[in-house]
Amino acid sequence: MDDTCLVKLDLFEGPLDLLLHLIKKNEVDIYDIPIAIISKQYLEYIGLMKVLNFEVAGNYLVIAAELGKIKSKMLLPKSEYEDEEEEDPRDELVQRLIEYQRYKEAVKGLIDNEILGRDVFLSGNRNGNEKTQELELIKPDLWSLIEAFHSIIERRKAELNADISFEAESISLEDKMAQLKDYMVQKRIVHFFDMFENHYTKFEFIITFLALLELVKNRVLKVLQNEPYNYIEIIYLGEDQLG
Amino acid sequence: MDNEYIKKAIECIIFISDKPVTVDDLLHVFNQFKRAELMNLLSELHDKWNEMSRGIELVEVSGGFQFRTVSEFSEVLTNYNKEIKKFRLSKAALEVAAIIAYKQPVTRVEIEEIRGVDSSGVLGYLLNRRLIEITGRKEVIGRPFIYGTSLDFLETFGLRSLKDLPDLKEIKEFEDSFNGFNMNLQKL
Amino acid sequence: MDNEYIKKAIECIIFISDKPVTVDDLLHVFNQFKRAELMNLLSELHDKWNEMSRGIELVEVSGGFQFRTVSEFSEVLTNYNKEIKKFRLSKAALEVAAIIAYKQPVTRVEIEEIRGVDSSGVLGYLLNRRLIEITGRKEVIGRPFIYGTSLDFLETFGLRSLKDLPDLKEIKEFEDSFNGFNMNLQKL
Repeated sequence: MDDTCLVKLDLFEGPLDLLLHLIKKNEVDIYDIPIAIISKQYLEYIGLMKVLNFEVAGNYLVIAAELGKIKSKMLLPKSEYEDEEEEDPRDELVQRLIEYQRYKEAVKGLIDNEILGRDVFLSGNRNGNEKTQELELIKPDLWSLIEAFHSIIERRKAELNADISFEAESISLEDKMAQLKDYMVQKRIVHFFDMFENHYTKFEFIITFLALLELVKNRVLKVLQNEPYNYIEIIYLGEDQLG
Repeated sequence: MDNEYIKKAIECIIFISDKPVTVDDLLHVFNQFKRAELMNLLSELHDKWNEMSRGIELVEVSGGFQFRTVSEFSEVLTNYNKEIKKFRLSKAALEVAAIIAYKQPVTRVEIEEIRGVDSSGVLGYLLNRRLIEITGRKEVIGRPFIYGTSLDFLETFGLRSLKDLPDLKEIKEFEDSFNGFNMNLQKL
Repeated sequence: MDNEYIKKAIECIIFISDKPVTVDDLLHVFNQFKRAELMNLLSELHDKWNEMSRGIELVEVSGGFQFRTVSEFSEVLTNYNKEIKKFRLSKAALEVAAIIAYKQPVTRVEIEEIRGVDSSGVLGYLLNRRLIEITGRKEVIGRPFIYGTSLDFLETFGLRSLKDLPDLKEIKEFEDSFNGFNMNLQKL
């Protein structure tokens, strides 16, 4: 395959688009597709996509399987009942390709029009200049409602996250150490993961972990793991030995 | 108020409006007129602007009237203002828009059957661009959304109504049309 | 390029600009012209529009040229804008309408908890527009009003019934088109 194939690979809109490209490239009749040739080339393209680490979407494989099925059907001997109209195994695929091509044609018709923003332009001061985005008035339709709902969710999500981290950051390492010590005076021994049970934010995780390290350094607590991969236990040793 | 005055007032309304102005829009402010009278005035105004043949023209689009620059100046304008809001739609978005335009009302699954690929991202994009709308639900299992084109679609593609869409081409015309498809896309 | 063509091109540039267009602006695109020549063309264009005497005029303002509506039509335009606004909604109004649609019956306090901002003004506005209704009182302390959507709401948003509202799962399906908007732009 030549270089132009490489460039074009990601330009295909899907398996049908790729098939239409192959039919065009080989200059074959869409009503009499040489399935063997086309499916061979089709599989080559898919192979190339894989080599280039393109994610080959499932729908490419569906059509590949379809091509294989058609190919094998066409190898079967013709039915003996000649009077009955024999159905060409390619028919269904051809119909799909033709239908798809019709819409690709329709695109061509659409973009031949005078397009706003490409060929023709609107007045720059249609809305006056004083209007800001916030005051923009929107034509109500279902999508505007979906958008509004989504924007509330997004805004609230951001606000709630901000609230949580603000509260969490108000606790200092010293306070956290005192808290943890009180906790351990009561519990004496805990599993490492239990210490983090109620901590939701990343900041709380980190501050708790730092407090633990400080208390271990000061020999208030001891970290114990009897065997590799076993539970890590935190043990209370007693009052601050250094202080 | 004589008709010339009203016509100029209509001009002003069309000029400041961010969407094509319809007869219905005008009826709200000129309620002393009958619909037919306003339509006549609009048609006279349209003729007048054609006859003046300026760089700006009065165009009938999306069921209403709008002032637009004449297309022969598009290059000058894009040169003048590089930041001008340019029309940009991908091949995928154009395909989905075309399918919806011709087959509406149509569901996502129906669109994907034609294209052979997942199209949900493109649908979201076109909804955001307001080129398509959710027009209801189909009464089948799962009650999926059905989609149709919007007034903005007509405005963007310079159509007065969906009737202006060219007929879908017959199959025998395919051979010529195969070529040149990619070329046209480059233009966008 | 003859002068008439250039004048029309200038018209287009002035038309699409959101600020008055100066001779200096024009010199950037029409660099084959001398400043004095462009000033002449602008002056001719100005005369031409004066002579045509339309509803839109070409005015010289703050060192440049701009199209404006003739001042005698300001009242018509104010009326028109008022009418048009009746058919549109602000972002805040859409948010409150969305919450009521999904959570009805719902009280003001509940709406404000969800939105995180005072919503009493917007509620009054939506009641006035008849998009929502007071459907009763909640049997808690203070017996606050509860709100629900009206028939006008369904009509305005193109719904046949509240069952046609997209559920959260369906909204989530469009997530990519909200968040990854810029990313998608590249891809599409």
